[in-house]
Amino acid sequence: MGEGTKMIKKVLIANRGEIAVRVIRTCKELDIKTVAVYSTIDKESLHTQIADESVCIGNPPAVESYLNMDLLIETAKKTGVDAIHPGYGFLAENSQFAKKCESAGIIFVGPNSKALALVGDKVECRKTMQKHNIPLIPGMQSIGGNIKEFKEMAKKVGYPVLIKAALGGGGKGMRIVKNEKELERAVAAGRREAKSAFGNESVYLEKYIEKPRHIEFQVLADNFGNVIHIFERECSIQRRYQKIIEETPSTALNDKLRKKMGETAKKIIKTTGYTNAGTVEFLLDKNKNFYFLEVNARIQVEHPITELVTGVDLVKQQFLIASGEKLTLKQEDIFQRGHSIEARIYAEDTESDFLPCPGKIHLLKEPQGPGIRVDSGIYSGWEVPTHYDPILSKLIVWGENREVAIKRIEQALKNYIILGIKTPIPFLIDIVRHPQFVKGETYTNFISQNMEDWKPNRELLDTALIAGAIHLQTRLPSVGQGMPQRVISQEVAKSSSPWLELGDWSNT
Amino acid sequence: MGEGTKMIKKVLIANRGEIAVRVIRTCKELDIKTVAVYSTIDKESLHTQIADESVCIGNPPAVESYLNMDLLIETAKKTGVDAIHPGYGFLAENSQFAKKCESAGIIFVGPNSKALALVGDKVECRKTMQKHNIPLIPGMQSIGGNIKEFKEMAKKVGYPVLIKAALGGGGKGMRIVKNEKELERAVAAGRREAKSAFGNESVYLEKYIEKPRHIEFQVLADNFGNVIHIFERECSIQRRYQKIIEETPSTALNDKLRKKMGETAKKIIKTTGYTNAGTVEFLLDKNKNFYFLEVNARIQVEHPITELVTGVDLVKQQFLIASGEKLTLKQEDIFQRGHSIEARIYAEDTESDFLPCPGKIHLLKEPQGPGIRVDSGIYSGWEVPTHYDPILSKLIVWGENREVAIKRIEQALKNYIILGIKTPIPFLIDIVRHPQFVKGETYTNFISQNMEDWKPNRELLDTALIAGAIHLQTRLPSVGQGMPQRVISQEVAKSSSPWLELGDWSNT
Amino acid sequence: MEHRFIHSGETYKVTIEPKENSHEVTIDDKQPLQVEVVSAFTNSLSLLINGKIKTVYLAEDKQKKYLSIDGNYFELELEKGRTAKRGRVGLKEGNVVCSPMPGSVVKIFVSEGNEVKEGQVLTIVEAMKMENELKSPIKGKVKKVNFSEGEQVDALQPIVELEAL
Amino acid sequence: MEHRFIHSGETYKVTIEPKENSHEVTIDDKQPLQVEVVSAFTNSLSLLINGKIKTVYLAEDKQKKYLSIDGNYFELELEKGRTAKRGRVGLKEGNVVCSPMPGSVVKIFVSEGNEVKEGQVLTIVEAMKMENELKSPIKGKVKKVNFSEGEQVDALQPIVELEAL
Repeated sequence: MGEGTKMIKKVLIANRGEIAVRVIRTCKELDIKTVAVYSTIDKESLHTQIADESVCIGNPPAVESYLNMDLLIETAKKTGVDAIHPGYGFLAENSQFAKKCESAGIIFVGPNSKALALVGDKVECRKTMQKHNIPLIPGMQSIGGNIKEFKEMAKKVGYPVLIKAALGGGGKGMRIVKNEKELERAVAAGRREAKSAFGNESVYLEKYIEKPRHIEFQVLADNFGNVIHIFERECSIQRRYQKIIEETPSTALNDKLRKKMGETAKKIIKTTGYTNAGTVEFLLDKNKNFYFLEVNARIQVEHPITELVTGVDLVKQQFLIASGEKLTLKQEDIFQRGHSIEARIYAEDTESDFLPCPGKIHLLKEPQGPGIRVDSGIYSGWEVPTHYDPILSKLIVWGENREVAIKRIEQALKNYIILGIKTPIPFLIDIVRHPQFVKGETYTNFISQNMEDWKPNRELLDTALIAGAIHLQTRLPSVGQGMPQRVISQEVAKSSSPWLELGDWSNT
Repeated sequence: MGEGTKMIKKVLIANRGEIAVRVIRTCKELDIKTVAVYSTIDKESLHTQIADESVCIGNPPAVESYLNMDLLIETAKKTGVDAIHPGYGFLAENSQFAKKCESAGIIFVGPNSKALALVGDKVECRKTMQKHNIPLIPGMQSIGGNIKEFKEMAKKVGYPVLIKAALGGGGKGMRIVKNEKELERAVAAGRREAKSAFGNESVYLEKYIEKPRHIEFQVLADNFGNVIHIFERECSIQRRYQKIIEETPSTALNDKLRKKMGETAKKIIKTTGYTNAGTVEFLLDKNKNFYFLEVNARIQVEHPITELVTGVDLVKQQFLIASGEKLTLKQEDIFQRGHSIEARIYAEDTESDFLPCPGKIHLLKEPQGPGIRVDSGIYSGWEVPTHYDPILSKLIVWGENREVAIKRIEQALKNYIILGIKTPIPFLIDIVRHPQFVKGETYTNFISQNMEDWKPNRELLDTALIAGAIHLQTRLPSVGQGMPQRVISQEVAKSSSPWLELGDWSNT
Repeated sequence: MEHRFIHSGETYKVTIEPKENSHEVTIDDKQPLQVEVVSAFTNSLSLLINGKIKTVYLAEDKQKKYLSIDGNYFELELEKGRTAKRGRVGLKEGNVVCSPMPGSVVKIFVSEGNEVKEGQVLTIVEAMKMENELKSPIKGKVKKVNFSEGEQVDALQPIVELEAL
Repeated sequence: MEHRFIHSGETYKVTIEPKENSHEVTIDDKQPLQVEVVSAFTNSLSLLINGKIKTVYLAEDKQKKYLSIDGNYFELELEKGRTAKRGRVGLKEGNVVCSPMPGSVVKIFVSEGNEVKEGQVLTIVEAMKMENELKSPIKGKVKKVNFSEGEQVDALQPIVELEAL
């Protein structure tokens, strides 16, 4: 702690799920008291159970709870917190909310509202970047107006084009459009999604660059003009324009390019007057040209891979910076060791076009062991509500190199048991085993290119049917109450010859 | 892989519990097939379930199964393995077994039998060390004979003295003796324990150094004379002469001393012709003099803290060296980042003098999140057998510094739920919160000095009684079969006012 | 004893004959398999099937059994549950468009009597913050529209009913 | 409704009165507490006790309930189980020396009629690879020795019975 600064003592986490749990964990280590907020349907969510205090803030629809700025500020005042941590999504990148916090004398654990307004408005942000000679993808310089304007720009930059929400991220409101026929509906759908997700329907259009890699740089900026980057993350594996697997380091960067992109990221951050943790997103094309995409003005879903490879606790840094601390980390102290991969576990049905698929988690068993981290917001018996982002948890591995990390995440995914709802685990296993992934041939079209006709392996269906039938047939008498029970039938006990040889188990 | 060497393809793990699970996990990452062995009582143990093959090798008593050398070799041949990994304990440091493996053309994943015989015989080892001017604790130069000999040496070096088994480690057969009256019974008990644990009753006597720290250095030595150390572990927190909390780096070393001890460790290893992974144990006294204790010729229980701080996978290195690879790691490439602490979770009753306390695990819920690793050999529903070492699992944390690591392990221990058997978790929490531990004032007498009158906190007994009564009263109807069930009673649902404020939860 | 499970719309017949030390299990008309139960807990089974061991994690509710085996996930419906699931069967048969998850109907593009092409977007349902377009599985005519824009819809409730043309 | 639990040899009486929105719980003769069940799963309960929330993990078998609360561990015996546990009670009362865990009797130092001092080692039991000395809790006389060296012993079986002097 620097002298003269006052560390945050109590914080309200204006979020839910795994990121609320993640933030609360760091707070416990920093002796910061936590207030969780929850909508009525989240009363039994994990984040409400582990916080020091939990306050109900309204009905399930996010606009009536997690997006209700005035109620959140009021709750913050009532519970006597110094600060609000917005997590990601919801109000994390809402400059109006950051401003309301500032006005109420509550620290917003994120960027200052002015910088947030600038980087949050992608069109404004692009203009600023253009002024400072940051490379950009060709497209609209401002929010699109009527459909004619969209059609003209699309013709100018050439199809395919991308429709994007001016506010927010995560692929919401984003639409790729292959020809003019599809354009009008895509703009309308993008606007509706943008409205519903971010409360603002502004969208714009740009050239869609095919086969690019998504490379982003983590940055930290304190309130004294010090900016460092904490290296890159590659997030090229996406479905529905949402990242599903991320890794660091990227196989596409060498030290020279890494340094150049890192310095550009820092320049972008300095240009915008940005503070706290943020991420500068780039597209990298086949010829290793990179284009600035946007600044993600929040802690990212994929932040743990950076933490595992650099040893920096990003949430802790957020709190230190928000408390008014100077950065004690120097650029030259930050280095990458080993390789980290994250796989996102969503409640979704891979076979049905990744449709969200809520339900009850009947059994949860998370993987353990060397190099494995699970950031999770779920537990056995919990019912995943339909109202929010379907992310359940994140599996993150570290290995001494990429090869080890890939092997490790494959094994860990196989040991990640979630029963009762569909998740992409079988799909994720097949991605990390895919020869193109193993080779590092990862572009944002990876899924459509390599996994388009993916079907789950059904080799073990017979085993499943056998297990189901045996489970029905040997239904165990209920001893105790719902506890794990062991029954070995007489015959089985007798049959276990000392030389019983058990066949291959894990390699089918 | 170097050219010309042949990587092990299939290995038999001559062990059980968490270390067997740990070894199997690395094998899966290295594409090495695994054969688990189990005694009849271990048929449902975790290690038998995750190996590629599992073979029953006899009755529960270890001498009839895990210590049955000939049967293990026979099983290795029948299952067609290249190698045997002995884990720790059991046959890990038995040079006769290593020799039998060598004779049978099976790679013993550990030191060569000659070096193993030398370092395993502590008395012989001391003689060698003396010859090479390695600092030693005053005491017997050979195995003690009759009680008179013990009495004379004790008088010479002065009480208190220590009785130690010539073979083995882990405090088994070890006895501290405060005066001559206690000597005879201690020698007899030490011999019996040594016999039962290692099959050899030889014990010897040395000066007991009070208030020392236990500092050990991890080393790796290949078959080509290359030796590196991978820094220290401090294991001063012990009860019953067995480590219970370990950490690295040690707060007692500065860079100069660290280097000196590391170089001494390497010299010891070179002197003995030792190969593969090993640990050189030292006592460090108040004046920073260090004395060689012994070489632990195996993978250690506490190896994960080294892995988390240096990024080296020690089990992987064991396999590479055993396969005949040259070390590719160079001394100058190895560095420490951050701080790691391990807490061992035993089946034992802290209140009853740490007596082993087997039983059935009715519920297991292991902690998750940033910087947390659990190496575990247990699962919900499993019954801990009485026949073996009572270690259940290890909780290992990494933090950017010692302060963070301590906070983290405290939180993680609080979230480590094992119901049905007694474990030292409440005791471990109180250790890591103890001001002397936080200050780094850790000596091998830490427990007797600071925790002698430890009693579990009973503040929450009322809460437990309330929960027990409510659980009885609201016994849920059995829907499905033993699955987690959620029932919120009518009244509760009604009562949840939107402004319900929940009080302090985690800070009592 | 015979059991019937539905998996991805297909019905499977599983017959179990207890033997002295094991079970003989026959799936449909395939070769019988020798199955030994190595261990059985409430939520996991270790089975020795023709000499190979498999650990299966499983849970159930009234409709289904949920299983995970070595990274593979299966949902098996008990056959008696079939009638309750008409909606899904209807969806499969191509004459009803159901929401695959609970959500709210954002947009309905068709009304009774409209002719629609295969693949034409009929309605948009929002769930978990994502918009999901539901398309017509057939060329046909709209027989009935059961919801209006803004209404909540449960999983597998038919939103649009169609008639093949 | 009244429940009785034994914890560390002490008996506690817990009375629950259902109220409109909560339960009123009284432990022994202390002040009643207002308790609301926030959530109840098979293995965990969230309770709101006098305005503070506590998450309790719990499991049970026929004899006991096992609870973990914020790093603290409790075993509560149901009172009816008490008679079955005479051995432990005997141990506590000082006239019987029982093995606290299953193991094998390595050494017996006394025989019937011997006089023993408080703290004198009577027998050594080996369990989980550790030798454990069992000492006399009292000054007394050996009434009976129930095991010989080398024999297996279960948890809480009396090995040596004593008579106070």
